[in-house]
Amino acid sequence: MTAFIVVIGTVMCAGGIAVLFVRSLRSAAVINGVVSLLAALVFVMMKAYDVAITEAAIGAFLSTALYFFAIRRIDEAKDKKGAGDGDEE
Amino acid sequence: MNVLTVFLITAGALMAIGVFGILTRSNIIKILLSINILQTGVNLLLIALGYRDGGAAPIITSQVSSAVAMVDPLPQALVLTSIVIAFGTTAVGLVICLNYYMTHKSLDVHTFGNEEREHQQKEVVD
Amino acid sequence: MKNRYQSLIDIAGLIIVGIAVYLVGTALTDTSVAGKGMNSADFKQRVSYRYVIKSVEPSAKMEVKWGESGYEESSANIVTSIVVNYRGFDTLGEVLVLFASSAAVSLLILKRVPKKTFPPTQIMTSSVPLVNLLVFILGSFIILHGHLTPGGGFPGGAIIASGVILMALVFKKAFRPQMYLMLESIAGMGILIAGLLGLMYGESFLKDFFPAGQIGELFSSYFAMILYTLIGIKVAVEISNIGFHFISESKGEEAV
Amino acid sequence: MKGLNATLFLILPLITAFLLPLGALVHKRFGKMLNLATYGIGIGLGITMLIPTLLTGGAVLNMGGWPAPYGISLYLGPLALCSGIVIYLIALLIEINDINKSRTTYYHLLFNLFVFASIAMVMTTDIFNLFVMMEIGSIAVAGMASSANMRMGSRGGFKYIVMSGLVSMLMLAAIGLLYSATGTLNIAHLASRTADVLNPSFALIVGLGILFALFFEMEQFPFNSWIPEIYEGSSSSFTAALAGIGGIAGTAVLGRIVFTLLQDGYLFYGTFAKLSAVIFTVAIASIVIGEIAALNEKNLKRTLGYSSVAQFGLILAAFACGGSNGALAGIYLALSHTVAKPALLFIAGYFTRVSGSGDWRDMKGIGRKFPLLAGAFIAASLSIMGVPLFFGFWGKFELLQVLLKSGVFGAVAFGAVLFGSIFEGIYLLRIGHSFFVQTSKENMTRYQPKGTLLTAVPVLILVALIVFLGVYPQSIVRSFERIAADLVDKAQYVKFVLPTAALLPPGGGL
Repeated sequence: MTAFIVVIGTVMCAGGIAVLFVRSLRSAAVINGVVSLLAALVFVMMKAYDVAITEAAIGAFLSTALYFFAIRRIDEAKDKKGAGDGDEE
Repeated sequence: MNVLTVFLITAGALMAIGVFGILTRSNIIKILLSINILQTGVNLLLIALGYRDGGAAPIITSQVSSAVAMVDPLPQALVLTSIVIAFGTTAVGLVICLNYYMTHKSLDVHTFGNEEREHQQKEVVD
Repeated sequence: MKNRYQSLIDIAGLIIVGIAVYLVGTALTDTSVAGKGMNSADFKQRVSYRYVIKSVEPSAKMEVKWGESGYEESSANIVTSIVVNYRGFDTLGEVLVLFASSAAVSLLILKRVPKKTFPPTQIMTSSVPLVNLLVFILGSFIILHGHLTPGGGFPGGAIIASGVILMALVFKKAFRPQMYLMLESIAGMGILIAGLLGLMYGESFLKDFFPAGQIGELFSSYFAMILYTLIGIKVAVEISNIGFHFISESKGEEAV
Repeated sequence: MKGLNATLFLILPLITAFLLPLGALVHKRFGKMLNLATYGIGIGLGITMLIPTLLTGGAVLNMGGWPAPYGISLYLGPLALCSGIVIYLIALLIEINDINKSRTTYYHLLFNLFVFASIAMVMTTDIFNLFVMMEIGSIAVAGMASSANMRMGSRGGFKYIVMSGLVSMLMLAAIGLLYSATGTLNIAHLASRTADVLNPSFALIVGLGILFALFFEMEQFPFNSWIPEIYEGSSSSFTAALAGIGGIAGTAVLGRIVFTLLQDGYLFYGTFAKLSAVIFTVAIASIVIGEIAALNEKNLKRTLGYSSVAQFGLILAAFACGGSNGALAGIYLALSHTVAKPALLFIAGYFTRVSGSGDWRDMKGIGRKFPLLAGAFIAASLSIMGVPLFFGFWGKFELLQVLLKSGVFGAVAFGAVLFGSIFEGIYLLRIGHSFFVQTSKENMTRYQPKGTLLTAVPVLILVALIVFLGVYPQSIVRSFERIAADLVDKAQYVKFVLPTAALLPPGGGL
C-alpha cells in the first residue's frame, strides 16, 4: 500500500515540475488537470471521499476547462494581432 | 516509513514546486498554474494532518457506527471550502490574465519598458 | 523571447525554495524540544470528536448508530453535518467567494472576437443532450443525497455546471446574463432567509430548527437538504456563468 | 429575537448584494440608492448598540446555535462595533463621492461583499472563518481594482491575485498545522489553553504563516508590489475603500491575532519575542521604503498609496510593542489614518479629473480655483504628519512614547518614525504648496469644476472630524481605552466567547 502511494506521490511531483517546464500552455493545463485527478485519488486513499468528488469535479475538470477557454481566447487575440509572441515561448 | 509521512512529504513537495513556480516563471498563465499546484499541495497537507492509520471514512453506515476509529472529518470540511476558493481565485486570475494580454500584447511578466511608461503618462484614470 | 537571465532566476528560486523547505521541514519535525508539535492532538481531544458523536454538550451516549434518531444533528455524513450545520457560516462565506468571483468575471471580461470555428458535427449535436441528461441526474443525485453519501452542494453544483457549459459549447445558446443573475440572487436570498428563519425560531442565525430525523433515512436532515439544494443551485449557476463569460461573444456588461 | 440587531449589523450588506441584481431591472440608479440606504441604516444600527456594548462588553453570536469552540461564533465587542461603524461611515462617504459616477451592478455587488467581508473579519473568533473572509475581501478587491483602467488595472490586479494566492495558502497551511497540534480553531479557545505549550520552532512557523497573511492585508513591505499600479490604475473612491476600510479591518484583525492569540499566551509562550521582532522589522522596512518611494513619486495617487504603506507600518510598530498603550497607539493611528487618507484620495481624484493629468506638478495653482478642497488637502496631510491640533498628533505622540519603552527594536522604530515624519512633511507640503503657487493664465482657465458640489461633502465631513477630534479628543478617549482594553484583556475576551467550563467534555482535556 505504501509503495503504491510513493509511486503516485512521485508521479504527482513529476507532473508538478513538468507543468513549469513544458513548452506549450495547453499541455501544461492538461498536466495540471492530471495532478489534480491524482490528488483526488490520493484523497480517496485517505478516506476523504467528499473531498475526492469535489476535487475531481472542480479542481480537475472545471479548472482545466477554464484554462483551455482562456488559452483559446489568447490564440484568437494573438492571430488577430499577428506578431504577438505566442504562448509557446 | 508509514503512509502518513509519505502523504506529508508529497504535500510538502507539491507546495515547494508551487512556490518555486511562482518565483521563477515569467509566463503569467504558468504562474497561475503554479498557484493551482500550491493550492493542491496545501489541500493534501490538510487532509494528511487529519488522517488516521486504519481509520474509517467519517460516514455513519449500517456497518460503521461512531465508535469505530474514524478519520478526522473537520479538515475535510475545511478543504471543501479551500477547493472552491482555489477555483474562484483561478477564474478571476484568468480573466485578469486575458485583460493583461489584450492590453500588453504579451504573456510575459517583464513588459515594463519605455513604451509602457509613456503609455501611462497619457492615460488619466478616475 | 527567452529571458536572458532565466537560468539565473531558476537557480536563485531553487536555492530560496530549498532553504525554506529545509528550515520549515526541520522546524516541523524536530521533537527534541518539549511542547506539542505537528499532528500531536489526540483524536479524542479534537473538536471534531464532538461532531462524530453528535453531542456538543457532554452526554452519556458516546456512540451514534445507523437508524437511531433524537440527536442534535441527524445527517449520516459527518462532513456534511459540519459543512452545513456546525460550521454553516463558513459555507455562507464559501458561497460568497463564488458569488464575488462570478461578479468579478462578469465585470472584467472583454468582448471576444471569435476565430473561424467549425460548427459542431452531427455526432455532437445528437449525443450531448443524452450525456447532459445523465449529467444532470447525477448532479442532482449528489446534491440531494449530500447528507447520506459523500457529495453535497459543491460537487453536485459543479457537475451540473459542467453539463450546462457543455450544452453552451455545442448549441451556442443565446446567453442572457440577467437570467443567471436573477437565479443567483434568488438562491442567495434563499440562504439568507433560511438563516434568518433560524434566528426567528432557534434564536441564532443559521440554526437548524427542523425536528431531528432518523440517521440514514432520505428525509432525515431537512436543513442539510434545503441548504445543500440552494447551494447546489447557486454553485451551478455561478460556475456556468463564469464558463459562459469565457465562451460567449457578447460582453455581459451592456445587458445589465 | 435576542441577536437580531447584531446579526442585521453584519448581514446588511449581504442583503443589499442579493437585492442589487433584482433592483437593477427596476431602475438604473437603484444600486446607488440601495447602497446609500444600507450604509445609513448600518451606521444607525451601530450607534444604537454603541453605548450598551461599550458598557457591558457586547454580544456573542453563535452561528447555528452551537457554543463557541464547536461552532463559529462572532463577538461584537467594542473593537468590532467601532470598526464596523467606521467602515459603514467610510462606505457611505465613498458612495456620496461617487454620486454622479455611473457604476455597473457588478461593481456595487463587489463593493458590498468587500464591506461585508471587512466587518465579518473583525467580528469572527474562528481562524478558518477569518481566512475565508479575507479571501472574499481579496477577490472583491482584485475584481474592482482592474475595472477602471484596463492597462494598469490588469498589471496591478495580476500582482495582487498572485500575492494573495501565495499568502492565503501559507495561512491555510498554518491553520491546518495549528489545528493538528491543538485540536481547535477558535481563537478564544486557543488563547485559554493553559495546559499545553507549542513546540517553539513549530509555533514560529505557524505564527509566521498567519502573520504573513496579515502583512499582506496591511500592505506591508514584502507583500505590496501591487500598490503603485492599483493606487494609480483604479478610481480614487476604490482606493479610499482600500486604504480606509481595508486599513481599519486589517488593524482590528492584526490586533486580535497579536494580542489575543500570539502574545504571552500559553501556546506561543517561547516564540512571541521572535514574532514581535519579525513584526518590528517588517514595520520599520515598510515605513522607510514607503516614505522614500513616496518622496520621489510624481503621480499624486501613487504618493498617497506609498504613504498608506508607511502609515500602516506605524500601526504595526505600535502593536509590536504590545501592552495596552501599544494597543491604544495603534487604534489611534488606525482611526486617524482611516479618517484622513480617504479625504486626501477624494481630493486627489477630483483634482486629477479637473487638471486632466495624474502628475501633481501639472496641478500648479489649482488651489486658487478650489481653495476649499486644497485647504482640506493641507489639513488632512497635517493630520497624517502628526502636527498638534490635528487628530493624527495623538496617535503619533502615543506611539513615540510607547516605542521608547520597548527595547532596541523600539529605539530603531523610533528613529524610523521620526525619519518618516520628516519625509512625510516634505512630500505632502510640497504638493500642498504647489496647489497655491502662481501659474499661467491658460492653466487657470483649464481648471473647470467637474461634477456636482456634492463630491466635496465627504471631504468636508472628514476634515471636520479631523479638526474636532484633534482639538477635543477627550470626547472619545474613554471609549478608546475601552476598545484597547477589549483588545488586550484576554480574560474578558475568553469569558465572553467561551461558554462556562461545564460545556467542555468531562474526560476530554480540550
